[in-house]
Amino acid sequence: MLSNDNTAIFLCPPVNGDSQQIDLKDIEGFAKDKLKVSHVWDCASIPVLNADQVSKKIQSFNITKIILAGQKPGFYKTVFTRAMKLVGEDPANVMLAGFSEYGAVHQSQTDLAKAIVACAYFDVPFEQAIPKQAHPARPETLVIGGGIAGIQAALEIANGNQKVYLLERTGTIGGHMAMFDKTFPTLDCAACILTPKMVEVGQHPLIEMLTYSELTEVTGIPGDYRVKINKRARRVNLSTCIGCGTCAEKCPQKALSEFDAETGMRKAIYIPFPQAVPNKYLIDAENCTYVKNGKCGVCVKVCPVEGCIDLDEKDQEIEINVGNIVVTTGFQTFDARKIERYGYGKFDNVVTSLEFERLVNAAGPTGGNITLQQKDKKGNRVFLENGEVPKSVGIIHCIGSRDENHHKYCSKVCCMYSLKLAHLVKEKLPKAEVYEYYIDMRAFGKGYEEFYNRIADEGIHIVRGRTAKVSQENGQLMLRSENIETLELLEQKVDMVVLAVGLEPREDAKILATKLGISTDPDGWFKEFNYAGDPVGTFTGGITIAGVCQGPKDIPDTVAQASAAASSVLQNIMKGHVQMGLGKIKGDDIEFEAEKLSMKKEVQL
Amino acid sequence: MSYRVDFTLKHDLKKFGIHDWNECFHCGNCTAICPMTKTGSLFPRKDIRLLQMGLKDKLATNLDPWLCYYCGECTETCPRDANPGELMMSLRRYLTSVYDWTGLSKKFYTSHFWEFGFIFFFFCAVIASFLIWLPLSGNTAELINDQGGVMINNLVAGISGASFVNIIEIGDWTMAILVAGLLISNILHMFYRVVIRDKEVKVPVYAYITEFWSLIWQFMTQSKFSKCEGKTYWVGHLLLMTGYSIMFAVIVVLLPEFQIEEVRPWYNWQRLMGYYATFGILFFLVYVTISRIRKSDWKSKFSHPTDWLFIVMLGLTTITGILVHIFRIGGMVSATYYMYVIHLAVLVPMILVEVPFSKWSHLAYRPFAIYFDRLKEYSRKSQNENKLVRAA
Amino acid sequence: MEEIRIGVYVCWCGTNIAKMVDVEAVAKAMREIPGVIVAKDYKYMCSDPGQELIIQDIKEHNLNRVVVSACSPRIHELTFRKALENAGLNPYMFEMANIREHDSWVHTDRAEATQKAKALVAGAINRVRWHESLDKRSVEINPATLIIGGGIAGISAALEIADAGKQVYLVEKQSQLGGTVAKLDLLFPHLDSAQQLIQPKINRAMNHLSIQCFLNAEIREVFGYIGNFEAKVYQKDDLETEIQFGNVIVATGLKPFDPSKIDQLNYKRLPNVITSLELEEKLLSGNLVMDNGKDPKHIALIHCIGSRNKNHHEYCSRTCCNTALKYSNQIRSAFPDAAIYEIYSDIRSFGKGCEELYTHTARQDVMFLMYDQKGEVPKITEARHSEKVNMMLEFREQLSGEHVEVPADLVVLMVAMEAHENAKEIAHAVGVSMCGNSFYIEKHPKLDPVATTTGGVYVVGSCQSPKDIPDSVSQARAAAARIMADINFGSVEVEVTTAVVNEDICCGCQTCISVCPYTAIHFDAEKNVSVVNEILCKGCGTCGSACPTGAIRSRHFTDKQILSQIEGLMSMQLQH
Amino acid sequence: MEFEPTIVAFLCNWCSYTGADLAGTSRMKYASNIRVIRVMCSGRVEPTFVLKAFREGADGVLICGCHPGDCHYHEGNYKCLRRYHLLQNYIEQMGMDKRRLHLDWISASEGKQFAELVDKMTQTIKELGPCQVKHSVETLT
Repeated sequence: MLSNDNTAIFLCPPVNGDSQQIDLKDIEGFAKDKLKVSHVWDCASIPVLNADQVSKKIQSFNITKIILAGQKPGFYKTVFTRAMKLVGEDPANVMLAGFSEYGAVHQSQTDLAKAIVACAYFDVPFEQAIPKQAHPARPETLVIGGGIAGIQAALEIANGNQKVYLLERTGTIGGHMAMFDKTFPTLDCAACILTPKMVEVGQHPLIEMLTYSELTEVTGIPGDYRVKINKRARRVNLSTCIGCGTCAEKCPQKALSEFDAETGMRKAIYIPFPQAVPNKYLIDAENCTYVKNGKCGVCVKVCPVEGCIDLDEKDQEIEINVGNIVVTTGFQTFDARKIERYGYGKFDNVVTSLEFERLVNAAGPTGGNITLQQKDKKGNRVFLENGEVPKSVGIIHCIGSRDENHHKYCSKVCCMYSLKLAHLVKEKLPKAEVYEYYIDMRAFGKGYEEFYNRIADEGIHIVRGRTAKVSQENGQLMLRSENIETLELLEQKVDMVVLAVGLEPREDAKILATKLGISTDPDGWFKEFNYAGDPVGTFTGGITIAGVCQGPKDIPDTVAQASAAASSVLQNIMKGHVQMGLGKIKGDDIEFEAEKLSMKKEVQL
Repeated sequence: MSYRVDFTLKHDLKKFGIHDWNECFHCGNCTAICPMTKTGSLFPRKDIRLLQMGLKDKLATNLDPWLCYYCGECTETCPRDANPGELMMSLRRYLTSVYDWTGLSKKFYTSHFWEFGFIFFFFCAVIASFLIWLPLSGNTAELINDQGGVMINNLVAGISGASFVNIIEIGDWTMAILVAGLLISNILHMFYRVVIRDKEVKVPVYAYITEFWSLIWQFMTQSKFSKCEGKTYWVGHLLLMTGYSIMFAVIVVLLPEFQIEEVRPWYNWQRLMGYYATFGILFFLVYVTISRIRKSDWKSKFSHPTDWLFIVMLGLTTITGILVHIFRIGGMVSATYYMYVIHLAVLVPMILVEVPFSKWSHLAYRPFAIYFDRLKEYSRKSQNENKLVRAA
Repeated sequence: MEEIRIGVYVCWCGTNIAKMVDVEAVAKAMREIPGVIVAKDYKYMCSDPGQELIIQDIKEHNLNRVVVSACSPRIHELTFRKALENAGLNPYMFEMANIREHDSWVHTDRAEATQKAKALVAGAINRVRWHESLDKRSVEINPATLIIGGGIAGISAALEIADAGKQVYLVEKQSQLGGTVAKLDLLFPHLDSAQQLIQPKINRAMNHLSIQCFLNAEIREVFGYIGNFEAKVYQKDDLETEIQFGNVIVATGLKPFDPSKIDQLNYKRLPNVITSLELEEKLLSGNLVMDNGKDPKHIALIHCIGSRNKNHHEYCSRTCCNTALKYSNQIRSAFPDAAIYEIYSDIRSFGKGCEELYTHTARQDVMFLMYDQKGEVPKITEARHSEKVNMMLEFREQLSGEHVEVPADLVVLMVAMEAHENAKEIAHAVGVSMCGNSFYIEKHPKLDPVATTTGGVYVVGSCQSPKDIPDSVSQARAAAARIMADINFGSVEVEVTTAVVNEDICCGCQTCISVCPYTAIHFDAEKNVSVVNEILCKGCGTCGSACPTGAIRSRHFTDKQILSQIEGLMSMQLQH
Repeated sequence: MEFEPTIVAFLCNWCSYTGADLAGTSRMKYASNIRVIRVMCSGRVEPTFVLKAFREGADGVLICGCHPGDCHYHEGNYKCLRRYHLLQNYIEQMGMDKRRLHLDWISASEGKQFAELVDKMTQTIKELGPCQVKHSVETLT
């Protein structure tokens, strides 16, 4: 057992922006009473926290080991290592007990924080001190969200010969990636590389797709979850629909197409896009005349398959049992209306990047022609295939991201997709002038910087300096910005403005997190078990997260994470059991285990 | 020419109210949202940059802060909560101290002891100078004129009305000359630092004349203000500026016509001018005080101690002035007298501190800054043209 | 011989192909070619209805060969082979003509592109005539895994697989596990302890029952194929261990760029110019001082040293910005009054929590100065004696447009990440390809970021491209997932396009044996013929082209097939 | 009308074919005279293939493989190189300009280089004029 007198615990107040949720007084009491550490000091009480002051303290109390306890104590560490070195002690004996490293942020998690301190005190790695409580694991897995992350995770697990349920909210899998035109930096067309995977999912004997369905309730324990799922009424029979499209042809009711980011129209009975999986039609109850008024039913009359369309179908609740759950629910884009000065929703031809993505897509509403926006008879904004072509396009980065007034975080992908969009404009309209307005160009991935250099050589005006506002003058849009590198004030007139909107957690992410018993971080993304060590685990056993729902990321990182999440699942299945999540384990038990392990170590020594 | 970055400058400038300089990551939003910016004057970002890097010389010879009217849009839309608008405000304080060759301005901005000491000294000096003369004696009824008002120039015993006005007039002129001298010398100093010392600038003589109209125009109308949003503020500012100028003219140049024994009818020009000036100043004061208390807009969110001092001094001066007027019309002799002394005791230090050394000075600096800026721009343009001609 | 009945399908790929190639004309021209029973064009051949079209036609018209002219076979060959299989046809009775990547996307004249498409499709039709049925083979998977590189990626992958109860061989070049992470003090963005992260993992790996660690060890050659590899592990003292395994994970990590290549940094000449990893050592040991033992008062961090510059590495090293921000916080902790300068070109703090770290760092009174990393790096010189500091940095500051001098006592160079010097040897040993900058090439940059074109070989972590810890760990576990899935499945299918010897023609000259890079051919002395070991053969075809008698055929790349393809290609030229 | 040559190209699957694909995905533009045949390795390219191409009317033949040392099959590209020199001598002796046969190295990341190579080769062959092999063979037989 360590001599208590040689160990000091320094309490580190939270750094900038972290709200002080765990009371350091509680930790102090714990350290003094329970761990019997007599030297417990609050860093805030040291007037000048520099190496001299700390080394005086170390010397006068004969300290040989220091534990820094707090939300992010690493920000305090270097002064202590320096001080230890100054007095000739081993700097490696400065240990961190960071509460937020293992998700202890709320007052209610004070016990967990105490356990983290105890582990540092007993010199036992926290993860090893978590008592092992294994539950037998069912071999089935539920993947929530059918975007690229969900597809990848499902395939990975199913290829390991295990049953997977793939739950998807919309009528098709594919997610956001299916909406994109090309993918940076290689410019593969997104559909070309994604659709084979979607087809593979559709054909895989071990994957059961639950499309147009939503999760309603999760009960049970890790390894044996009972999941209630609401299968929304598709009103078209999945097994008999032959996807001929006659129904949509005759359907009288039009609606904005979600898949086209509302830049185009679809019918009330529709297929989200031509390569959808399952390639079957569905009825949008909100717009269907029959569902609303009880009159119409044209689709039923024209459908060549008897009984395929059932306009009176009701939602259906099913229950499945799974051992593991992978959450891959993705993101939504920032609502550009929130920043009025960019004129989204006010001026025609100020579009979001997702809308523009559909506009340049060969399968989009204009067949890939970039055209200016028009209003149809009903006042809906539409893009027509033979519409007027913009002569100049401005792309503004960081809309809603890196902004204290909106999202503080960086959305990670916008710089690159903006460069890609600029390239696509130039490719389709070689005479058009393209302007990019950025703050920092974040071209970080493999081949990204090379891509950036290439785009810069294509004659695109890349301006450092975020545009401040968009106004309309004589039918053109005017962007006012500062070119920071040339120190010029620019007032650039363009025909079209693309807002590079950031990514944000889905509206219902919090609700889903509550249902699953996983936590979210202050920005609303799902919280991983450990930032560096376990970026896909959660505090709930048998539940892993992957893709953008954990934090913004690009496709390769999403895919890698999805596979990593699948790895946890496969490992659990192969072992035959699932560990109880940290969220359900008492701080006291961890503390007890840590003490036990440290004794064992002493004995071994 | 290369500049040495200086880590300490921003710490030195803290007392001028500068804070939050570090948040800025130079997205350029503030410059682009500001309606007053153009190539060549890219504030506030460029100024934040000079401050962050500690390029003191560049900062001190910079005219940008004067071109900002603090509409607050930059601060409102700043993605980093860096508050560039307030930074410009603080830089104006700093520049005021830079232009002031006496060094008093810096002392007033950075030390309460100096500022309050100075004010207190002149407050006492005015009171004391009245104590030298014996106050009110004899029959107060004699001091009521035909209109029932107090004959203000005869309040001091032993001094005739005419000579009292003379004494005050001499005092006024002395003060005006002193203050104007200080201010003009500061403006000359500013001119020297900003235009003369800038090696890159060569202004042809005729430009001084052709650009002079902008100085006059700006001073009279504060027209640049209207480019910013918030018309009320511009109206307030215009009212204050005109009111103040009128009041200044009335008490210095036209004192014998103003401080007279009879009470003229309300529609008489001198009373109307007085009312207009009082209203203008009062309107502005109320507006500013309310917004500063409510912190309703960006420019009112952060108040340097000197901002409040200015409001309080000007308020006191105005209120005591109004009271003198009321008491006098009401025929309250001793009240008029004491209030008059207090009025002067507040007015004198206020003028001495604020006009050449503090807040008021920007009334002069701002139009001059615009003037100098136009001169510099003129020089830049003509140099560029020369270059082009040569290149051709 | 059976009658040849070929179905030809020309894909529009939306407008990707149809815009530049007259797909209807191509289909029409193909109908003229003998043996072609149907020739159709369709919007998306790869879509479900597209594949259904082929399947229907096979059944209806009794087709026995199929040609799809669409995108690159590297993308959809497997998709269509599967479709053929679903229609009951041997998947190898199929050929693809690439009229997108090699035609519509790279040409600008519609007539020329259409003509070329016709030629390519005609070539494919001629080739497919000679295709023969090949039977798929599947092999058992050896459940053991070899992991090369014992850094955070290698260890994470090893623990992942070993925790599932499967054997792992972990080979590390150094004398201990941990790699770069073991040299770090704190981790961005939360400044968690690197040692507290890595040491328990090292301990667990070293003591894990299912992990056999080889330290001071290297792999020089790997034999075999997916599921059944074998190799020797060479350790110090000529210790050799033979191991068998089913999969390989390469996680060899990175090495720092050597800044002495950039003259004006004066690295190695000025003692207080250090690299980021050298600073890390100082931070870890608490010895954060100048060479004279005194505390530095002005510390400058220069970003992008060796990165984002075509003279060195064009790529961005991805982690240096965040690392530099971390350093600023650490230096601020040690020296509350020191002047800290971050000399950067773009702050790339893009990860979760990293922008917040940037904001926080800015508030720590750090001076950010921007330079143009494509131009010259700041010039570091010794300061004049009259100065209170050691060194002076000079460069053009971009945000102010001024030339500036920055005083410094200590300069930290944020050096680029490079591929390891022995990356090339390992690439050869395991059979992965490398990009121009020596990072390994993954199978697909987006959808298959950890697999390689060699079955059973995976690349993870910074050897694939610079990466931070969470991304490396994710990749490591992604590879583990793939391997565990294979192990769980028990077997994988292997390529059947190997070489085969026609013993009747073989003259026993043994030329093939000398050219085979995989020693997959041996000589049967009794019969006096060469024999191919189809398990070891990787189907490169070198033997086939060397064989003087034509006895060795490369399956699916036979002489007949290729010569016919040439004929087909040229036949369309006649109309030109 | 300007002479438009036909060039048959043999690209190895691992480096050069991928490089050519990259040129495509990156939408780089090059001359349309080239007709690509995929082989697993440049080492698979037999002299017969080259001669057959000329016999069938090709005006030029291009062979591309991985850079030396990068061959997916270790050393197939070296074998191709050796054969290439011999073949060049051979066709020269047959009375053809040896520039009609060209070998170059294209890696998977060199889409741009591939596009440039094709343009250069096309230009060279254009300058050389049509190849007479096919014509001669046909008149002889």
